[in-house]
Amino acid sequence: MKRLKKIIIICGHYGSGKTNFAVNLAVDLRKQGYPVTLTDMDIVNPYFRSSDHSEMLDSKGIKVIAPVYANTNLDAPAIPAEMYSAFDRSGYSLFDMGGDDAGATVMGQFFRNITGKEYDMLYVINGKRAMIENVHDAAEMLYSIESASRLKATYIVNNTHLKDYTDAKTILESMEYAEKVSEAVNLPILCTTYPVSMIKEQEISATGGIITQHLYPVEVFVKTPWEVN
Amino acid sequence: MAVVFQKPQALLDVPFTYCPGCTHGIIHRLVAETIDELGIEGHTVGVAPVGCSVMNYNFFACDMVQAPHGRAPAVATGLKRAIPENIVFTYQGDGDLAAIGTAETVHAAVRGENITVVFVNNAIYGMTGGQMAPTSLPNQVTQTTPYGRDTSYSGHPIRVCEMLATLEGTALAQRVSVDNVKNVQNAKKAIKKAFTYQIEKRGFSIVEVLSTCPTNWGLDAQESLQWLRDNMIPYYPLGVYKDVGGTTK
Amino acid sequence: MAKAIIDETKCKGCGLCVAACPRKILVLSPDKINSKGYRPAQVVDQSKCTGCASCAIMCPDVAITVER
Amino acid sequence: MAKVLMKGNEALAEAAIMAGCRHFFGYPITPQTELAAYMAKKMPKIGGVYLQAESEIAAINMVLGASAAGKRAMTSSSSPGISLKSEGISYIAGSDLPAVIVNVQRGGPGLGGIQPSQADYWQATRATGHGDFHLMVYAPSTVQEMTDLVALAFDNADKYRMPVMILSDGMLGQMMEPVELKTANATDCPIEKPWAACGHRNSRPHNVINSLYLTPQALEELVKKRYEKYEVIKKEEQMADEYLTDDADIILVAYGASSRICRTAVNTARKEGIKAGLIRPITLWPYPAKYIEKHIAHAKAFLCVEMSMGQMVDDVRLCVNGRKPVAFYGRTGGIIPAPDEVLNEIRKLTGGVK
Repeated sequence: MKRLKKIIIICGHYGSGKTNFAVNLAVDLRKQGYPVTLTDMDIVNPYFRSSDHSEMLDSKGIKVIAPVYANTNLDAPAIPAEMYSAFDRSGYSLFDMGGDDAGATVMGQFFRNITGKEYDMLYVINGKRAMIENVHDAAEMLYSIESASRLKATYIVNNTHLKDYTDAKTILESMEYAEKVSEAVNLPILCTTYPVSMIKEQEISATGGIITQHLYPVEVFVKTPWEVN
Repeated sequence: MAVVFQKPQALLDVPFTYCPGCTHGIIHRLVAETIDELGIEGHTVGVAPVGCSVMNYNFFACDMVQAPHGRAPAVATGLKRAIPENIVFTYQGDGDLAAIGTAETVHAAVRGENITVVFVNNAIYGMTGGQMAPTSLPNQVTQTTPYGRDTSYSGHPIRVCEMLATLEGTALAQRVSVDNVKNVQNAKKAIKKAFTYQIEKRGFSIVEVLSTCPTNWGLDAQESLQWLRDNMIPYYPLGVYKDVGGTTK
Repeated sequence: MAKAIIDETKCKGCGLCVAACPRKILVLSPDKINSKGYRPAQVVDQSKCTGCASCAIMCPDVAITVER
Repeated sequence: MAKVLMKGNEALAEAAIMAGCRHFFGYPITPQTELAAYMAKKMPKIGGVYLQAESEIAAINMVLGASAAGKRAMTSSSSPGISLKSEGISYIAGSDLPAVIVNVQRGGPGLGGIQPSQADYWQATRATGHGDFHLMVYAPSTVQEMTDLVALAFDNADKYRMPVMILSDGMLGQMMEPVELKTANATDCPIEKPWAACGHRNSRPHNVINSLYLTPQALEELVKKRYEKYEVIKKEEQMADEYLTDDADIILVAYGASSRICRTAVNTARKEGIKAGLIRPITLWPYPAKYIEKHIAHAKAFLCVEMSMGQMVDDVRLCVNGRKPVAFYGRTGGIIPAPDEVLNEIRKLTGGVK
């Protein structure tokens, strides 16, 4: 996969799989030996957020910064002081933004902290996700995220999946969707993910289709409480 | 000889349940005459409040919906948004509109909800037997202000038209009275204007009608009208507080 | 020649019409009680009626019809 | 239609639209807000009405108004907001109006918290407002079921002229699952509503929508008539899902998110050789008593699992009526019981009945 800038912002539609991708990327970068900070910027969503995985991330030596009341019973979007310094940390600093333009709006206030710095903003898409499953909507969504966050995306991450129904065909077929979105918004595709616990890379090639994108295996961290290993 | 005055068609031939001399009956008639003159009965839906006039759904010939206490403007909002070509009015008393239903009233006006509100202010809770209303006057004796309304303790009366006139969504806010023939005729004009504004889609219109409660005021019908003139009109001056289509006080 | 016709069955004897009549030709019946138990209003001198409808305008029970 | 991923709240909203709902009156509260946001986005595009009310009280009364006008109307909220809506729900029931109300439950009482809960079972099935009345209550447990039940809720609300509640919870509302939206071609007034206050158009006597009855006799008669209708509903509309119950010694009873946990626990128990099964009520009112009745003879014990201190367990006990032991396990405050915790309870019970 292409080498990314030190500041990595992950954005996308609600439920496109931003959080799961962010956690995977953080774990990978840490494995490569870099210091990694993962900031949970989602103050919109009450559940299923990257800070849910603090313990695991912590154990791997990844620093997690979360909103003050994340995972509590209080519904107040308070930004901790630490978040302001997250842009100046050594190593990789990942920001898991909230979904949609609503979640991206939170990023707007950090505009000054980012100005002048190099960053990558990854737009996570899922071709099976209602409301962005057509290319036009996926493009519109990116534009509203960009305008709310005052930042420009640099790559597309094709994170198409259908939870338990995901198979090799789902992944292969999603590449065409990703190409179209890529064309529509004029951004390169960083990778196409696949859930490594469910599908092997060979199975995707075995479908007979042409793999045009970098395949990136992801573990499924974001789970419901009844999904046990 | 021609009939120059008779019961309007929009009133059913059902005797009112109000006390003798209670001016609800006059106000009902003005609403019904308006509906007749505008020819809108077939597509008018009224919303009845909780209070003495709760049963007005039996009196008006148009379709009627009875609302929870204070919620008439919200119910009317639902009716109007469901069928915008219908004419929707609420008929509410002071407790209903200006105490429990303050939020619903204010926000219907805030939205410029295209409905007409007929607000009957008689400065007392009639239905429950004469308790303090939000519009009860300073020092007014009621069942729950037995020593007179002490404004330092129970607060001051609320002037609804003045308050709603400050809102952008209000098209018409006018206070009238039904204490004499001339005022009744003015009240009629105001009510008709309020309905007309709805037809013209101008937004929220409210006509506050100063009214009596002989039973709970402890006065006969004529004394009640005099009390209204002497006490209510000075506190609640008649007039147009907002009119998007004309002169405003 | 005008006429105020009072529906005695609807009248509650509140007297607002009596007070409103500029010709003072209405009274509450001194000797009659209607089915509701009220003394209904009545016109004492129909010939003086101008058909101004003041009585009807003030009647809270819509009990008066006026012809002219 | 192909499967797509949807959040439970979005699925509820889209399903309502597909069921012909064009009038939605909302007010924000976590964890149901996506439902309102979805409606706000979608309704203007399809000529429908999304209106953010000034309060939950106003929202439910707007539903009352739109429903009185003959339209399919809906509102949604989460626990504290449902308390505010209870006045309007009672009036809707008392006026024989159809309406669909969604409760995406969170922890309570009071402000409680935003994490998922099932502590409004009593409120939904016993007293969603003052007076003698019932709501039909549907409890989905998957995102797919959320969509299917919304259409059924609208149909039954119209059929029986009564309010129907979708009792969901924060977990189901927030999570994503693949869902297949069934194409529907419903209009916003799929059935004749001759009772509606939509303006008589000078072609019929005036309609009155009202819950006030002057004499106690008249009111009693009407309430009794409603209760006759409720008996029909109890007979016709009970719904539950059964999982491995036929030979089960231990029958778990759970609805919504906790039933998902129980299913996992049942699977693990089976692997351990424990004959566990699950009855998952889909209607909470009418309570699916007949599904429990079927298994009283062979079951050795029942275990009711809830995200509350024990509310539905009352209904299980009423059904079982002392014939078999009924145990309860619950977590509350916004905590979802873990499959292992439930498994432990199953083990305890089998130990006890050996």
